Amino acid sequence: MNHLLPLVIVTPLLGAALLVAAGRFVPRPAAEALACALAAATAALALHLLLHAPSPVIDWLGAWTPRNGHSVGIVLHADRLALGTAALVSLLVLAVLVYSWRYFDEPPRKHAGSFPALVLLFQAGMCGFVLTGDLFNAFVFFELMGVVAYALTGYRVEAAKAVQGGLTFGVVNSLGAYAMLMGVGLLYARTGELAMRHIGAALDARGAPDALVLAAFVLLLTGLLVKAAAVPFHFWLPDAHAVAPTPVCMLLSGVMVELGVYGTARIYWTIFSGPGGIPPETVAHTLLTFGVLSAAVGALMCWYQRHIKRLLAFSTVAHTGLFLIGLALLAPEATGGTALYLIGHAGVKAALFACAGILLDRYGSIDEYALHGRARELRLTAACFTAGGLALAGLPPFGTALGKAVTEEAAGPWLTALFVLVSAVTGGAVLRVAARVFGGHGTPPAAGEERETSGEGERPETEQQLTRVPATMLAVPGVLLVGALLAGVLPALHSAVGSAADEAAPGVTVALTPPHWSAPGILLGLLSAAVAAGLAVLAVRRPQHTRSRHWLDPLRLLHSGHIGDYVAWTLAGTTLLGALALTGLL
Amino acid sequence: MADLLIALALLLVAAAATAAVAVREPARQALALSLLGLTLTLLFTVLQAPDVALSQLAVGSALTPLLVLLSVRKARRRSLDRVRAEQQAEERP
Amino acid sequence: MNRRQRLWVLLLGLAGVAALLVAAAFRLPTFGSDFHPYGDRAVHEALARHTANAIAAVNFDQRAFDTLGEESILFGAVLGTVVLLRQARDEHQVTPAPARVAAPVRRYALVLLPVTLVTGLYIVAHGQLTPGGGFQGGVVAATALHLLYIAVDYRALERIRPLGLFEVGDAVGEAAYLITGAAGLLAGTAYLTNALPLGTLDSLASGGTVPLLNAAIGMEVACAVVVLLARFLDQAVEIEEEGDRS
Amino acid sequence: MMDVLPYLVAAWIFLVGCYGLATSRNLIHAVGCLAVCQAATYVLLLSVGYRHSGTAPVFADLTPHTRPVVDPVVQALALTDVVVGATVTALLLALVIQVAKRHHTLDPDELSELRG
Amino acid sequence: MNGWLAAAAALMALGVAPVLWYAATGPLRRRVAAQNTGTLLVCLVLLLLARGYDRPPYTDIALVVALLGPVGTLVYARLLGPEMGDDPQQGPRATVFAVLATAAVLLPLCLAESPGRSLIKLLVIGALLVGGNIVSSKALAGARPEEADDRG
Repeated sequence: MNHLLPLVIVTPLLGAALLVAAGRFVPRPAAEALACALAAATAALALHLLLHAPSPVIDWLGAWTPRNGHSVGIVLHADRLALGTAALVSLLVLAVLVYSWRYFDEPPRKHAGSFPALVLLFQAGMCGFVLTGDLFNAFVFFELMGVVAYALTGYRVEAAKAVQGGLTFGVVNSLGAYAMLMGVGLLYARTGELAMRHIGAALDARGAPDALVLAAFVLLLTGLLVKAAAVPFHFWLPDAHAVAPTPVCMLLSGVMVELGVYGTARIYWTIFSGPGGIPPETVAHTLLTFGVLSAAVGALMCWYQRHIKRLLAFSTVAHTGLFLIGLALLAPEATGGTALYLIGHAGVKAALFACAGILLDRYGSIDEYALHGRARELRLTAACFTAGGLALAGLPPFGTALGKAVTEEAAGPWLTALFVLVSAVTGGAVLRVAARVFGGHGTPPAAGEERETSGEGERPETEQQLTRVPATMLAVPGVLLVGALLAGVLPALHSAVGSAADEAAPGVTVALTPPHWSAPGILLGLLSAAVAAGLAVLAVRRPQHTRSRHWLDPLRLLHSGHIGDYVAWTLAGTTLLGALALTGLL
Repeated sequence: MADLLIALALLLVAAAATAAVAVREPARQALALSLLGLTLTLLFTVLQAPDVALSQLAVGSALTPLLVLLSVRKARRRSLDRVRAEQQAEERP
Repeated sequence: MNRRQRLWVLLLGLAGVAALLVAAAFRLPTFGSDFHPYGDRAVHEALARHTANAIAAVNFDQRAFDTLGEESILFGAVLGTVVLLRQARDEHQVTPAPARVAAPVRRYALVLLPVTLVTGLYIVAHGQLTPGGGFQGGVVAATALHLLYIAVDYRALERIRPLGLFEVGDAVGEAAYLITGAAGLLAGTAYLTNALPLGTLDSLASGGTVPLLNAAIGMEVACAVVVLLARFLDQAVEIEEEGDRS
Repeated sequence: MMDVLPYLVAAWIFLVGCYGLATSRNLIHAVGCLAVCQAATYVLLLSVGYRHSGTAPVFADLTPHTRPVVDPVVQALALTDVVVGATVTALLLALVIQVAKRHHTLDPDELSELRG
Repeated sequence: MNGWLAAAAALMALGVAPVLWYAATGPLRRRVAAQNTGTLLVCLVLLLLARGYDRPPYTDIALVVALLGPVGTLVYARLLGPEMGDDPQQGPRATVFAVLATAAVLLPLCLAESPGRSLIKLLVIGALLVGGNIVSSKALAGARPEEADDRG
């Protein structure tokens, strides 16, 4: 059964090859049906292995099983956390393929299968990155997922912002990937191994960490935090996610960014958590700093957006910050909570993007002000969007709320306040948009400042502007929200997530209580949802006045769209990372 | 002797990389990049990596500069065409 | 940020990264050291599997899964380029005027074309024996075709280059690699297992599945490079925007 | 000096590439600088795998165990890296072409469209 | 100490290094010419290295340089022709130097080689180098704006 594990990666790859080879000869529906079938098959395989194979599933590719503890091959090392993540990725890919079913932009001439083929390659890259236990192989799949994501972001070549966003995304992420590869090189030089576990063991055998281990840690983390869009590595994300085609946004914000957090956890746990790695307190305060920065900056920037997709993108920055904090606590309970939070967030964020996509395709605009009151007729979309906003704010019993509550419990009062505030502000921003766009509440705001990114002048992504919303586009956000809800109410899922987290995190010997609802958790969830609603009401009621200056302007101006700025910030972020990690070693 | 060769190749690569960054006009940069590819080929050969040297040769000294040049040409042609179109538009009325 | 501010942030970042890398450099094993445990094992296994070129053994046998990922990146990038450089709705194609090429250049390029093609195929075929392999040979072979652009002009190249076929070839090469790997699964062992007879060291048929995977890569790379260059050449030579030339 | 020179050269290439990338005035040049950054990774990997008076582990003309050989693994990694670099460059250049088409400029200073 | 390797080192220091300088500075036509000379020198260095390390398979790299190098120059001449129009023409010095250098390196190599496949390979490489260099120098000299501004 273990030998079936690589098929989770190979099936979508083969699907992509088939779609390209046959794309010239088959009609579009056939190509899309094939892609859906293969994504579903991959998800089924991942779930099957998750449920029925003894964990962890380990497969030495090419049958290069270790002799005397050493091997020359590549290992896939799938514990339940990894398989669960792969299943989540595959399910979301399936949702995205269904969402874009037939309605998404007409395919290039004679290339009917290219969009689904790219999505399948993306899926293979993400699954490969999650499942592999080999450091260089992780880099390869990291690059695969990157390369495909740049192409997908720029998919609508007629849109000026889309190609620019794709380019920025590509340059910054490639730089991060090369930094990561330098880190892989350093570790290989030190240990002469590439399998993550063997690297970790070799480091531990050598004794206390030195400058080389520190540098390797910082370089690897640079690559992963660029992907995770932690401030100040985050600048590419709003530029790319605001302009990428909606189905692609669902994947980028829903799972790809979170894989950066996953990778950070995986690399810390397997390589650097021993005595030869980086001391836990150091890792904790390093990740905590980046987490708090991202959460705060993401939430503030999210509140002040009027471009709806850009608003959602900044909320992803904020929530990734929260996930980083959950990881930084280095407590197994918090890890389980974060995992659950991540699952719920994937469903909610993808659903919100799906709703935003409906607005774009129906009205040809994605601007909060321009759409004021125009979408009153879309009642179901409105319901989904509002539910998504509440779930984002942490309203029980959504999975986001449970994950947040469990993480808060381990986090202490100050961080709990931050969790509540950040989820309330991001959820409130979404609710504000819902009240204005779907409800027509408040006065239509006057034209905004020139400095802002407005969402006007965007083109629909469908072949023509839609006159009615197709069932597939509406069903997908509905199903995703139900999924996020189930994540909060299924005790079986909670115990599964809990034991998966116990298994993945190092140093857990006794089974811990799985994530569960508690009275303070429910109260805090209700509180943040209420604050979110209050913020939205205040914002809608408050008379709009265009102020010439705002205290947040300096921060907003940093998001300049200038590649040079972003590269400079990435390097500065690496320096900050190095400085933080160094304080722990001295 | 081997060390001297490696040191020489390393210095050449460092110089070529610096040149590829310092030459800021893209078409001229393509030339510098192709020389960077050639010096890297030399370095990989003296580091006893002929396979990598061959790939670097095929990619770095032929493919990448060609792609850069074609991109430059496309971008130039665009602006050239636009200037021409504007001139014609001005002449017409 | 203005240029000055950017420079300050950049210098701060560069200083930090430089400190990090230099500090690490002095802690690395000294250049040329004898500590290569993985490398030694890899050479040993390559010889045990009768593959003369140990790098090819690592690439196509021991770490064949890396190569699979690498070829998928190439495949994805080419597909992405095809999508990104498609003829947009507001663009049209023009036929390029024939080029005038000096006679010696024409003769030289036409003589070189078959030589380069044969060299490319030679490098692919000897991948498991001597330096080279599917990737290197594939690129050289693909370059050979483009000598026609230099010898004659773009239209001549287009005539001998059925792009659709090359796109299919790209996909078939990728699929061939994936399916060869799956043969291991059918044999009841791990994916990408080298289950074929190994042959004798230093002969063309040695190394089991190594030559097969090598050939699949050669095919994919040659086709991919042709498709890639075609898209760039189309943009540079043929595709224009509406209203650009009135 | 020779003990660390290769590593220092790799660091220099990476830094100089980053500097060029951040200060670039032309996106095509920026993509070229990214290729320079990547060259640093090849140099680092292959330097790590070198062995004094070693030769390539290619046994077409060499009897095994007669001469010390260098590490084949890093060469395989570098090979993968070269391919990745070429494809990323191609894809980014394709995006640059579209940027030039849609924005009519390649100067990052004039491309600050996404703000706030 | 190995004479072949010493020659390779000398050629790198005294040949490739100046070429780098010329390819990065000055008028465009001179840069392309320098790049052309650069491929030739690199090819010669590679031949010397293959001999010096006593590894015949390394010759394949030199073969590929000899094939692709001049092709690169032809591409530059084709695509950069319009820009090189006003640059001063390069004298025949570079071509003469190229032919002489090739001869100076290849003659001893051929003499040291026993007759067989490797000798034929060496001769093919030499022919490709000389032929390629002459043709590409001609193409470079002939690259003029009106000719190169074709659309093909």
